[in-house]
Amino acid sequence: MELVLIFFSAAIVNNFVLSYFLGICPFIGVSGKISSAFSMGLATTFVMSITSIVTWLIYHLVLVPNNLDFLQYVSFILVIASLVQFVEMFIKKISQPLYRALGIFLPLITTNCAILGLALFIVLKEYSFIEGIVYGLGAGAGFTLAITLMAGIREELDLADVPKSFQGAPITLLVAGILALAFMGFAGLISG
Amino acid sequence: MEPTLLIAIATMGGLGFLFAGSLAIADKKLRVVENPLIAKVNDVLPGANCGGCGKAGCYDFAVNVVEGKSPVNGCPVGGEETSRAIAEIMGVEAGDSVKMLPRILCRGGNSEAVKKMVNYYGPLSCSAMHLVSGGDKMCYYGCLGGGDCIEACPFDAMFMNADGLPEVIEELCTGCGNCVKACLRDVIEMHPEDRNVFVFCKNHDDPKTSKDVCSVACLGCGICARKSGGGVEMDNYLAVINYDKLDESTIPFDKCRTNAIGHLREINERETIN
Amino acid sequence: MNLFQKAKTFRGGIHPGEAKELSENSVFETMPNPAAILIPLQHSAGKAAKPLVKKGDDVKCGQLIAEPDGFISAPIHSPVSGKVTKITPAATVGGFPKDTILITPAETNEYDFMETLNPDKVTPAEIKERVKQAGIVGKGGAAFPTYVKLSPPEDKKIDVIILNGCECEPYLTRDYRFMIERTNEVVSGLQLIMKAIGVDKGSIGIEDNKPGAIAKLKEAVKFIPNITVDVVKTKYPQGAEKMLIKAVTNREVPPGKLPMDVGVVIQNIGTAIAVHDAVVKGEPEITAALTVSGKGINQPKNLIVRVGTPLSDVIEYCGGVNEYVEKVVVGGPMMGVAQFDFSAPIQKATSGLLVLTEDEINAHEETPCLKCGMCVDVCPLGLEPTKLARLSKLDRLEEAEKLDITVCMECGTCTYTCPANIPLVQWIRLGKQRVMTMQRERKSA
Amino acid sequence: MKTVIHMLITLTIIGVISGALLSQLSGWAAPKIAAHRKAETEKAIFLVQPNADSYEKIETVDFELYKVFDENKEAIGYALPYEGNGFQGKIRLMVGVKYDLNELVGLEVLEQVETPGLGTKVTEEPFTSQFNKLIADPNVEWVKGAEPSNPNEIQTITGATISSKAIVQIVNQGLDKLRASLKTGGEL
Amino acid sequence: MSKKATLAREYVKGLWEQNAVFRQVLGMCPTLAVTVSAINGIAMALATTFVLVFSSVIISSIRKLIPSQVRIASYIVVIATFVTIVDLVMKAQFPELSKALGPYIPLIVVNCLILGRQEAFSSKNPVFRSFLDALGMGTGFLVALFLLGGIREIFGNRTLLGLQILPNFYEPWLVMILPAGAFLTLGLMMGFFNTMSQRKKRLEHQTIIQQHLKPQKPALASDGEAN
Amino acid sequence: MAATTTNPTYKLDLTSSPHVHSRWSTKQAMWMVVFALIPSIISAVVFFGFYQLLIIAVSVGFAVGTEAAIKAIRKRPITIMDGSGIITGLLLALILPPNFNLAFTAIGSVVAIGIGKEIFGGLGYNIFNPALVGRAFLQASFPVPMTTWTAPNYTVDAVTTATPLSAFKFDKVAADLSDLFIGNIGGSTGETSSIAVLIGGIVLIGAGVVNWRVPVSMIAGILVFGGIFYFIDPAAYPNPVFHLFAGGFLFGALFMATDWVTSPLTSKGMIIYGLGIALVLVIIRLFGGLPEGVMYAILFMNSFVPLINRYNRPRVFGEVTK
Ligand SMILES: Cc1cc2nc3c(=O)[nH]c(=O)nc-3n(C[C@H](O)[C@H](O)[C@H](O)COP(=O)(O)O)c2cc1C
Ligand SMILES: Cc1cc2nc3c(=O)[nH]c(=O)nc-3n(C[C@H](O)[C@H](O)[C@H](O)COP(=O)(O)O)c2cc1C
Ligand SMILES: Cc1cc2nc3c(=O)[nH]c(=O)nc-3n(C[C@H](O)[C@H](O)[C@H](O)COP(=O)(O)O)c2cc1C
Ligand SMILES: Cc1cc2nc3c(=O)[nH]c(=O)nc-3n(C[C@H](O)[C@H](O)[C@H](O)CO)c2cc1C
Ligand code: SF4
Ligand code: SF4
Ligand code: SF4
Ligand code: SF4
Ligand code: FES
Repeated sequence: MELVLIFFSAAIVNNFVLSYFLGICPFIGVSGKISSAFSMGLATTFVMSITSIVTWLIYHLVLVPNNLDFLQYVSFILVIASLVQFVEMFIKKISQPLYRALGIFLPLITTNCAILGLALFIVLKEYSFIEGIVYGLGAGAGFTLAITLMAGIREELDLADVPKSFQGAPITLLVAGILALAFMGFAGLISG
Repeated sequence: MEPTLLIAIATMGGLGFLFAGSLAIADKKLRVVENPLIAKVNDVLPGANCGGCGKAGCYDFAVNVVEGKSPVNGCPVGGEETSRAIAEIMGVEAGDSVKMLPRILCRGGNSEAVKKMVNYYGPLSCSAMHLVSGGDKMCYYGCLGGGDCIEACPFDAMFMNADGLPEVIEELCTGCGNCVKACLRDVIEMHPEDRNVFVFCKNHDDPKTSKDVCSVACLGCGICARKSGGGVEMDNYLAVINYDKLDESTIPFDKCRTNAIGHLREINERETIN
Repeated sequence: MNLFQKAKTFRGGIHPGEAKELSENSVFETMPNPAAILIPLQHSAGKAAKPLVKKGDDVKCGQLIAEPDGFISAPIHSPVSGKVTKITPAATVGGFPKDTILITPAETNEYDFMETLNPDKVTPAEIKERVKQAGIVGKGGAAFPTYVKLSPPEDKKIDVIILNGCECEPYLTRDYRFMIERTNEVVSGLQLIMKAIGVDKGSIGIEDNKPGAIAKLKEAVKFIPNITVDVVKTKYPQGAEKMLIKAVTNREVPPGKLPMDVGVVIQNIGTAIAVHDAVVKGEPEITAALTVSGKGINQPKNLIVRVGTPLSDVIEYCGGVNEYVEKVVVGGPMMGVAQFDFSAPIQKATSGLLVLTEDEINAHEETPCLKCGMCVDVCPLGLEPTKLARLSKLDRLEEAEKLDITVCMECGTCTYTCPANIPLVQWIRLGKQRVMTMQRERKSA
Repeated sequence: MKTVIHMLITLTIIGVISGALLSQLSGWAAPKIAAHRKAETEKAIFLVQPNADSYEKIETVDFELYKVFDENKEAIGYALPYEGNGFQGKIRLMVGVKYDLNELVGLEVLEQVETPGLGTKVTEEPFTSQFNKLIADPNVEWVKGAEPSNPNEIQTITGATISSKAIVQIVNQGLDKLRASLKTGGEL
Repeated sequence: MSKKATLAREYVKGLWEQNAVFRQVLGMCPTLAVTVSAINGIAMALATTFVLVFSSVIISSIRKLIPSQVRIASYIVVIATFVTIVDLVMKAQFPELSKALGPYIPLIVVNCLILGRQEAFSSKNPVFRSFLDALGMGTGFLVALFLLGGIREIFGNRTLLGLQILPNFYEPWLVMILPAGAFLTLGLMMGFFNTMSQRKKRLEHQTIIQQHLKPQKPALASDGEAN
Repeated sequence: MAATTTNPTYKLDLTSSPHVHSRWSTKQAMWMVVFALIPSIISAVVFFGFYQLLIIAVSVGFAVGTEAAIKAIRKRPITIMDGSGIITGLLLALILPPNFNLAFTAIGSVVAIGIGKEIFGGLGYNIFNPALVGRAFLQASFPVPMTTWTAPNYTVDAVTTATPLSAFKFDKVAADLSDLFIGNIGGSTGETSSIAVLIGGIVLIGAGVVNWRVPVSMIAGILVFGGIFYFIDPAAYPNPVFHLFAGGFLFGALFMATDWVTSPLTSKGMIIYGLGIALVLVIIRLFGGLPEGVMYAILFMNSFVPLINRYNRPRVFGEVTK
């Protein structure tokens, strides 16, 4: 039950994008098409789950025992970047279609603060190994949900008469704002 | 040295080594030879890797542009400057040495072209109007004035003048040719910048009908073609210029009763003076 | 009829005001020769015919004056005796000028018809040949050369011929009058078509708002066991071939396929009459039957006119238009073409001439789409008109293609319903054409 | 191969430099950060126990707890940091209680993520001062939209009932825990 | 890219023309997250600028030594090192601020603005230019964050930099300091600035058209805007 | 050419087919909704006093004014007479607490039209229900006034000013069903009287303006989802019928979830949408921090509408189901 709560809390109530403002750049950038948005979401979820595993291990097996807390950022980001690169290679090697669907998004994800944010939150919230993974999955699911919803909306807006100066990023932000208002309905759902 | 320092150095050095190693392998195994254009386009992009173009980062966008899958103006971050730069790269590489500009070869605006006795209701788009009995002008060959070309221009280089005919702003035009593709009546053609003589009409009607439908139509009388030595040919009641053979001095411009054949620049000058 | 049995029909559709009362009781009148006859070289789907006469030639009524050019094309016969004045582009009811043979009629008609055939003895091959020579085109709207339909490829097994007596378009009463006045010829025409294709089953589909025609036809086929009269629900576009086939046989013609792919050939009532006349009377297609109606015309009528008669003559014959005229349409109000030039002539498949007034048109101001879904609800083909129209407007052809824009039959149901009054069909038609061009280019590339 | 070595060397060197630099800096910063932390706790303890003069951390329980003394070095009560769920997320507070565990002397919210301007009112006066001299026997209770009528009641904040209730609940839970360990562990 | 801009321009362009937030839509996360008040915005922007400037200088000076394959990795490590420095210094010297900016300081590491500048500029330009560019970008970031934080603080809390500037009868709009308010405000601001620059462009366009317009024969006025 | 050419001397209409149209127009549909809201307006006045009319006036006035102003700035035709802005204003007023502050009302109205509608291009293009965007903005900005309920005029027990849902959630007091039905309870001005709402709703469904699928699937959804929890623990969870009549459920189901623009296109989509709203609502009401959630549930599902539309295409005639 605890794990389920962690998952939903990360996915909906405390959605990374809509209430923690993490991963906004890809959220605005890659939400133009449902298909790419969904792939981006999946890729992010994938990287998030891997990140939660690896950074947890690094933190608890290397940094904490050696009192190297201060190397958190440097080591996390290096590990994430190398891992993403590795995964990209791997996917490219085993499956071209999968690479085209997911792989090309991976470099974008490296410079996505949701990933590093996730690693830091897991440390901050003192999650256990399993909890950390579930949290990562939940955050990924939440990101996927938010970005796919946004992409659906933006595809619809492509057909709309949005004032020219509001097209693109501004309207996306405004929609995100309204979405955030709507997600407030879930406030107090888990922790209340 | 204190142990923390040592461990820190070891950790970071190790991680760096690991990463460099993995990249080295990646580099060895996955190198692809690419079109040099891609790098050129990539260079003028902002490099933000924001994905705003809908592609997975700047490089992917560059690949798509070069492959013709993304529009030159697809990068929202770089804005117009970048679009222009890309358009130029793509254009130059396409091998054009002389700048090509679109010319609008119809001068039957609202005050020249005769209208049908109808009120047209519906979308004011040329192609949609054309579907409904060819729109509300009597001429079935000329500009419909719906502005599909203007809509299609990614650089805002066209506007509709008060006579209901599109015009090109040469300074803003990149010569991308989108307007030509957009015009269903083939009224717009790309020509080298310095080309000056044109037949400003597309009407193939017989002389009588031509006269009935538009006051500036090419009537098809053939006077201009007669002594041109193949520089002007008649194609089903319409004078068509063969620029390879054209010798301007053989054309009796003042004999054309509707001024359908004439000079582009002279006309412009006359107009700015007035 | 079983009261508890729901009339057969299809999903979607609408029921616009029928307005048939204006003309449904007026008996066919035959209009005299006009002062000039204009015969466009293209009457049918497919290629235009090639003229066989030239300026100054004398022609007889029924004489072949243009021969088909290619497989899907139909010959043309002179509807009157007279002199060819010229061959030139001239206005047509389609809105675009087309090459046209102009004939000045002589005082009297000299007939040059084909020999008559005995309907009981005629062979299938003879019927087909006759239909081809007579230049018969489908009267249901698309003017598809009928002999093509009568010659399905070997591998298509046809098992039923459906006569389309729905006349689902408002105002039009031509088929209704045919069924009332020439009941037996309708049946005979159907039998000839069945014989030509070698099919043993015939059906006549009629909407339940035409009880008179239903009764007469039921009476006529009482002793013909292989022909049934199928009553279908009154609903637009019940007469569209896919819809009628669904209602009568419960078969669905898949997108991009033809009726013959599900074993059906479907013909209009008027086409059956034309087949009968060609075989039994030897008469080529030189007349058209049409309904002249609408609140803007002084005397609504059902007329038989010579092909090539200008619209202006027809309007005059019906007492002219009154002051409320707003729009003149050739064809039905749902699929017809608005006219601006009354010199355009009646063609072989012209089924109606409507003079509409403002309150009949019921136009409202266009507003943006409200996404009410009504167009989606009523589209008989299960398309999303609002999406298609917007994609077409934005020239996003690949997406439109994926949403099956080419399936649309331009029935107009969606535009009729749309509360926002968006010209959906116009946009879709444009998109359809562009997608088809794109597909052709793709194929040739 | 040359590039590979080049790559390896570059990145390794950058890593080494970074590691060295940071470890030196951290050596400077760590004690200061620890001091800040300690000062914060101290400040909170004296806030919730205004009469305290000194305190000591109790190490015999498995949760954080401070025993406070007045200037006569007499134990006057405890300062108990405790946390629980609020409206949006965790609330962490410090509660000061008298030695008999029946009367509260102060409350300070240390961390919270409640809605600014709404739930955050629980960190401010007059809400927090209600906990001064509040009787916690048997438990703290809350009333809504009315003046408290019993000595163990506080009034919730309009529009932030949930946050207010959460505070009460955390206080009660903390006290329960403290009472339980007193029972088992005897005098602390 | 061939023409060399003046040094002054390298600085100025970041302020507005290529403003990271309003124009390039970069570094959105900290922009949205920390701007509940002007002071937070300023602090965040200063921290970011510090990292940006130093890493730009370092990267620009060693740009020729780094093989392109490990470019990004090296940049990230450099950036992360500076971020850690900022973080440690802030925690040690300004504990209050460090608390307010919470987890967003470490996220400067992945602020696309910084990496983007290294990729697009520092890796190709000499040290001083990179320094100016980074400073300009940082200042632009500061302007953006201050504006956003200021507006949100004024409407959401009646105050600017802690000073009350709206009267008491003004009921603060709580939403402004909530996530939703951040999105809405930034969206509206961006739209507003776009409108402004588009208006300018349209005016320029209008004048060009005016120059091109023929002296008109009496003609039917036609609406240029197709449906 | 031949002498018979007697072309018209009057201008004819030239349009694409079809040449006839149904009687429906945007304007008519919109005014029909306004008409159907009259019973709710009356109930608002009856239970909460004439001041509510002032709120309505301010709300409608600012809504229409904002729309006109934005259209003017954008140099578009001013379309306020299509009635959609009026509906937004009216609905917003009817979902505010009684005696709400007029300045806040105006803010809500401006936000509803400005951010909820015109930013997207105006009528027909918005993704979210404008009136609800306005209300959500107010709820987030002014939570205290937005949850301050005045008792209705005819209440016997003057103390209970809380809404039935709030009372249930925080104090476990269930309201009387007949009061719920008539509307003699605390709550937003227009939503309390179920009977008035139902009259208007039935008019709309009967006239064909509202597609029955949305309200019916919402009602079915809440009875089922609410029923499941009631069945599990009747003491902790309210009776599903209580869910149905309490709060803004019916008002939302009949007037707001049914907004053409922000609800799905296809019949199947509408049912998914309705059930989705009901599910989210039950979750919020039973487990969330807030007592009521119709607004959030509808807004939340609004954001799914593009996806619902996209993955619920009607079956193309003759196509074998994919
Ligand atoms: C929307 C629509 C409505 C139609 N309505 C009728 C009709 O009412 N009666 C009819 O005979 N044909 C109607 N047709 C034409 C039929 O689909 C079919 O083509 C015709 O019956 C074939 O017969 P024909 O080849 O003899 O014309 C309609 C077609 C469409 C697309
Ligand atoms: C290219 C093409 C080939 C066709 N071939 C046949 C055919 O072989 N047999 C047939 O029954 N109908 C054929 N049709 C006719 C259509 O099925 C349809 O009856 C005709 O287009 C008229 O339809 P309408 O009157 O419903 O508009 C063909 C149509 C087209 C466009
Ligand atoms: C935007 C928003 C923020 C809220 N924040 C809080 C909060 O921080 N703390 C809280 O207890 N309730 C919060 N609420 C919940 C409501 O105000 C809830 O109705 C209230 O707690 C019930 O208290 P009342 O009965 O005194 O109105 C929030 C609600 C909204 C819409
Ligand atoms: C049945 C129906 C319901 C409507 N409901 C709402 C509503 O809940 N909120 C609103 O702002 N507008 C409503 N409108 C008006 C209009 O559709 C709405 O403002 C659009 O969303 C504006 O684009 C409604 C209109 C109709 C026809
Ligand atoms: S579309 Fe291209 S070619 Fe045409 S005017 Fe615009 S820039 Fe020039
Ligand atoms: S030039 Fe062509 S596209 Fe442009 S307005 Fe004229 S007809 Fe339309
Ligand atoms: S015109 Fe096309 S889209 Fe519209 S209802 Fe008919 S078939 Fe459907
Ligand atoms: S019927 Fe009209 S308003 Fe309704 S969805 Fe279709 S196009 Fe839009
Ligand atoms: S700053 Fe770009 S994703 Fe967060």
